[in-house]
Amino acid sequence: MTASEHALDNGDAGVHEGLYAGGIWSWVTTVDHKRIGILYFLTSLVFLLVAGVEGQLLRLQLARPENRFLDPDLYNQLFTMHGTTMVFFAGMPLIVAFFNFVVPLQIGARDVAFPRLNALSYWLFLFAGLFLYSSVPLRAMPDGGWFAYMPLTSSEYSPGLGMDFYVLSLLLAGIGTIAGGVNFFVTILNMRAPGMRFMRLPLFTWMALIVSVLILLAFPPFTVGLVFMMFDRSFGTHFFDAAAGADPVLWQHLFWVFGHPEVYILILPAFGVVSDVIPAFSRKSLFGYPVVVFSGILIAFLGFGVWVHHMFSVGLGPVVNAVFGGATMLIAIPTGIKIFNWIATMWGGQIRFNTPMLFAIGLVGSFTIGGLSGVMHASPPADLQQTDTYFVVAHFHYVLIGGTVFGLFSGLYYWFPKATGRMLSEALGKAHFWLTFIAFNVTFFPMHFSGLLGMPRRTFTYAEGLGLDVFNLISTIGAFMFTFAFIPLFLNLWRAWRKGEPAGANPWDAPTLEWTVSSPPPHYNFAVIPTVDRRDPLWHPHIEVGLGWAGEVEPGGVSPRVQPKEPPEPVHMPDPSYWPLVMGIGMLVMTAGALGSLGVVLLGLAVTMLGLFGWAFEPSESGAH
Amino acid sequence: MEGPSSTGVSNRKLAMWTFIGSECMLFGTLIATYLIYRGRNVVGPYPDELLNIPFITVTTFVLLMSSLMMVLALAAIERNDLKKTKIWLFMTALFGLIFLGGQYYEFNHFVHEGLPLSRNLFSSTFFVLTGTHGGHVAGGVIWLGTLFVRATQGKLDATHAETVEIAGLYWHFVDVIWIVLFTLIYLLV
Amino acid sequence: MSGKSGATAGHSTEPHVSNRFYVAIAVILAVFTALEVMVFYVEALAPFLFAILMVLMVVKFALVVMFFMHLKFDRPLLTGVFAGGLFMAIFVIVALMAVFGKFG
Amino acid sequence: MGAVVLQGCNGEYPQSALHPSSDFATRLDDLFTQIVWWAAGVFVIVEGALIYTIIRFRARPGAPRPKEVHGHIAMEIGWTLAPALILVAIAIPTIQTIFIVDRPTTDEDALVIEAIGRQWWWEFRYPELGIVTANEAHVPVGRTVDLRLRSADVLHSFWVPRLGGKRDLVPGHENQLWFKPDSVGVFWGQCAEYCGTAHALMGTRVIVDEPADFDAWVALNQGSAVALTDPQSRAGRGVFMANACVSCHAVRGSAAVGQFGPDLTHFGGRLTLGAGILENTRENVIRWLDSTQHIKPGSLMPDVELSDEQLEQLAAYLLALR
Ligand code: HEA
Ligand code: HEA
Ligand code: HEC
Ligand code: CUA
Ligand SMILES: [Cu+2]
Repeated sequence: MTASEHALDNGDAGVHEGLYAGGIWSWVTTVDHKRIGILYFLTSLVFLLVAGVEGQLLRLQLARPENRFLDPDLYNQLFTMHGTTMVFFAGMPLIVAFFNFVVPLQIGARDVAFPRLNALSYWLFLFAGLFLYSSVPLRAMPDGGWFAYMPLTSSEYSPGLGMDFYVLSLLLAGIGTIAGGVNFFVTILNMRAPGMRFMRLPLFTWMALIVSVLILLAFPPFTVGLVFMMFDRSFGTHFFDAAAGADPVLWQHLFWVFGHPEVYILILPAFGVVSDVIPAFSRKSLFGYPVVVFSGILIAFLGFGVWVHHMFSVGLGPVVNAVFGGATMLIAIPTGIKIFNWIATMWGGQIRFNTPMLFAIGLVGSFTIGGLSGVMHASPPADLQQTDTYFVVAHFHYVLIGGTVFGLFSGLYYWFPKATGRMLSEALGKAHFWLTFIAFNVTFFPMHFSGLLGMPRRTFTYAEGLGLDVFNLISTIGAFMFTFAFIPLFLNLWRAWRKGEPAGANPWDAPTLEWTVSSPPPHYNFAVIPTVDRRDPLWHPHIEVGLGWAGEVEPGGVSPRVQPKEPPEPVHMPDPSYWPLVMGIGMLVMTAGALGSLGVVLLGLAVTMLGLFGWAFEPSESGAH
Repeated sequence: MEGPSSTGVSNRKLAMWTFIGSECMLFGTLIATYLIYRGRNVVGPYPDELLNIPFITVTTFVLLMSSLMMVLALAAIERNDLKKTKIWLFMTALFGLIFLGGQYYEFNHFVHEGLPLSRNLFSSTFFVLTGTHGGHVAGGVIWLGTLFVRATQGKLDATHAETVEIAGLYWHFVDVIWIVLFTLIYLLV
Repeated sequence: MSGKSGATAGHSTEPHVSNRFYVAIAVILAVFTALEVMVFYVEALAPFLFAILMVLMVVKFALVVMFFMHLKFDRPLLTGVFAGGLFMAIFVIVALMAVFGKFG
Repeated sequence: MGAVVLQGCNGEYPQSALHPSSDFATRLDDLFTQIVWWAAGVFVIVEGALIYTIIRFRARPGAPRPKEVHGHIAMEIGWTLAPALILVAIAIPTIQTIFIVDRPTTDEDALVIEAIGRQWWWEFRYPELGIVTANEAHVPVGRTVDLRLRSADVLHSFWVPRLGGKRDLVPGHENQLWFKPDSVGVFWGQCAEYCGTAHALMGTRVIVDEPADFDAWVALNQGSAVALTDPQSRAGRGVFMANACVSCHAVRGSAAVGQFGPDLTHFGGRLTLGAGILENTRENVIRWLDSTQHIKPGSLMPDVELSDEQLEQLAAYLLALR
């Protein structure tokens, strides 16, 4: 029985109608999770390019020793902006874009739990990013590195507005992120279709749930750290002032208590994508589903107990280092479990090498390399030679690009047909994959060597006599290959948007709920909310089950395979609203005012309160209740 | 959009509890900082010279009692007793304001005794920790205020019991944090 | 968790607790607060100050959370969500204090 | 800058962690090598299995739908335990090494040196020998060096890879780091914690001498500045004393007692200048004095307006301070 027999083809709504109809205003006021997802996607793509160009400028400067292309201050600003943008304004929002588009569809919901809050999260992300980048024309880019260690970032050693832009922009973005965490946590717990038990959730949704929890627990400590930094800088407090009896190392703790879970925030969604893509393209359900789920939970949990591994050279003493080094190593176990289960899923399958699958396989191969260098860092004495060198830079680009970025590209190729109703070109997709894969390895593999041979990170130049010239040159060449790697991607997106082949509801013969609705999905997603009676509901009516749950059909439900063309009864959807935007603007104004004008802060507060009250007293959905 | 709930808890209530869970980390970090820095002050004034236990006991009592008012307001609206609802909401907000007044007095007193925010490590940690709590109280007072106004306009009845309940969850949480701060800051100097 | 519970969202689970009960809790809270302050002033108890205060604090905390916030009567899920956050917060406090050598 | 400083003495990789020359660095290198082998094994197994799987199970036209296998408990246990065992094998030498390298040295005969990190140069003090110098530390081969690390401003990290791993200089703390060099030579180091504009140019050198050479160096450096013989350098001293130099630099035995910049008492004996970035030659000293901010942007030593003649004289003076 193939899925095409089941999958309802609702006809092709096509790209330019339905989801995409309506003018700018309809996008500004939208509270539809799919549209917000697309806004997130496009915005973070722009930030990715900007940060990518910054990365390439770094590489250009390092192409040869004692280069004088960038002056040191500019270089320092660029790596700070590159890291900060990649993590907070490209990586995370790109992930949230996928949460937005995919999660409600995967759980059989019509929207997220709080659509207007969702819109607010988007505006705060956009405004925080724009605010950070307004430091560029003002020539006040932050230059403290993405983890902004005190006391270099105090007002004494970093006068000027640079670090204020960093602090305030991340505070603003953090509020939106925490709101998003609450939103997705509640959505996934509460809005699952009938029968969608936890052990039937698609893996991507599972990871979204775990990541929401990570956000909720990891961002508050960061927020507190940022507030301390802001107070130290602006109001003369002494949170990190050694002369006043404080300890500047506290900042490092607060940052990494957040920062390490943050890297799992960045990787787990990619793991989720891959856990959905590999089964779909192997035509075989995920091997060891419960184990893959629990290993994700374990990674997240352990992730809170390892932060000191970023501080092995601080001199915290043998006991602390041993405990945190050991805890860090433990994480290799659940991560390995995932890797092995993915391979076991492919084992015995019928593997189709479409672009999503190529990126997924690329992730398994590349992430392993990054993970293994992670384990080398996890040994505190060994790390004394590695920390703050290009060996670390190699590690984290392997996990961030070979992991997060590959995973997100995989997801992009996988869900693009769902989002637009059009197919991407496989030829261009494959070109994109191979170019990216090669460019990535050429850029970052040599950094292992340059690091071990003595190249510290965050240095705008290096001496000729160090023997680092060749490795750096190769890295720079690789970075430029990246530019070409992006060409097929953009060609592909543009071509598909203009004249891609219609996709149909389920072009990949994939097993999860999002593939039952038309592509692009209607405003209300599901004409009738389906009842789910098994994992992978579009596959295998009755299956033998090894480790997991054995299928039983719940009576009285609506089969996910039969989505009628039109909803049988009127569906109430939330109305568009501009209050989130008003509130977002208010908060932006407050943030900008915090650079030095109490009056502007108060103005922003007034606008925020206006937005809040408008929001609270606006009927949220026509005719509801 | 309030759809059916898979867990049996409404979205809003679950969201409030989720938010409270997250707030635990926020206050946890602030408290950790306070505790780590306790006793590391290098210039005075020191906490034991300034903290006024009898005074703060009174405001603590006021905040605790506001929590009682809050549950009474909830109980009232569940019975659809709108008059009582109004009264108790008002009293809760009022007690919250009294607490804030006390905090204002305390801060002011400290500043006059030579402990402005930027004075030393104690002032930094103390003001930011208790100030964050005070900010939460202030937010709660505004929230309760709007509920009170809605109640006086007759726009709040038993169908809105959950709205009051959620505001109450927030309010009690802020109270619970103060229970911890009162012990850690004032009694364990 | 499944379709069955669809419409029953809300607060129907708690038994109707009387106002007297709430007042009783509040009285306990007030008395405990008074006790805390007393303990603070009684020199003889100084060696046990920390232990006593922590116990009283935890009891007050629990009373408010269980009864005023209804966790005792509400869904276990909510207890889980709160306890999860609380547990991690305590973990971070203890771990940070340990790293800063606050436990000797 | 362009100078290839002393490349000859160091082979191709003077700043490499893979070419250890002390007990400390050797320990770290051995540990690292062990982990690399384990990682290589895992790498080969994982990538091998992956490649084999995707080739063998690629879709073939007309093939039936694959059989579902939903899991296999024994296999799950297997690939949980195997990595766990590998990690134990890594953890044991790791912890052993930690308890050696993260503890203060027990060697009573150790040579204590205080290293003070400053934006963007290093001050070295030998408290037992009464020596103060900058950017270059001389140590004898075969004797444990006990470094006491302090910061005068922001975070820095002391790192001379061939002699060992790095350790941060934290305001308000004193950190320790020790190593026993096992061969003579000039070892390159570099600040490894981002510390602001000129972080990249905060180099250092540790010069490991034969004991006799070290003693000679100590004897020389304990004394005040040498007497000047030629008129050129005497004129230079005049320029030095008449300019702002004295407010920042100390030259023992003269009126210059500034504490803000490096001690110049025996500057002429140094191999490098500007925290390891230039070879210490006459032209380079002139260039340095002429355009500090160009050579080391951000440096806290300001450009000083001097005539060419004064520059020549100053260079002669500074290089005479051996
Ligand atoms: C996507 C993000 C991501 C991910 C997933 C990881 C994963 C891991 N990271 Fe990484 N890390 C970063 C992003 C990430 N990291 C970043 C951004 C930094 C630098 C920040 C900065 O300084 O700017 C960093 C820095 C960093 C450090 C500090 C280095 C230093 O500055 O000195 C350490 C130290 O322990 C570390 C360790 C690890 C470990 C052990 C894992 C593990 O989770 C990896 C586990 C995976 C595997 C091990 C591979 C698969 C497993 C098997 C096939 C099983 C068999 C394996 C064995 C038995 C070994 N990382
Ligand atoms: C998700 C995270 C992420 C990603 C994807 C990248 C991607 C890249 N990074 Fe990354 N990097 C970080 C996160 C990331 N980085 C972090 C956290 C740091 C630490 C910062 C710090 O120390 O504070 C860092 C630091 C860092 C350094 C170290 C700087 C230093 O220590 O001195 C370097 C140096 O080579 C570098 C290079 C690159 C390069 C070449 C890429 C390439 O992959 C970029 C690829 C290129 C593009 C994405 C753009 C291509 C597009 C175009 C050119 C335009 C085409 C336009 C159209 C067609 C419209 N990065
Ligand atoms: C405002 C303080 C200041 C003044 C004035 C000053 N210097 Fe400096 N000097 C420094 C600092 C700081 C450094 C370290 C710079 C670095 O490496 O980043 C330095 C470095 C040097 C060095 C290199 C030392 C070494 O070991 O690498 C020399 C030589 C030097 N100064 C000579 C002079 C002379 C000659 C003058 C006067 C014409 C002078 N300085 C004036 C602060 C000053
Ligand atoms: Cu000093 Cu970097
Ligand atoms: Cu980490």
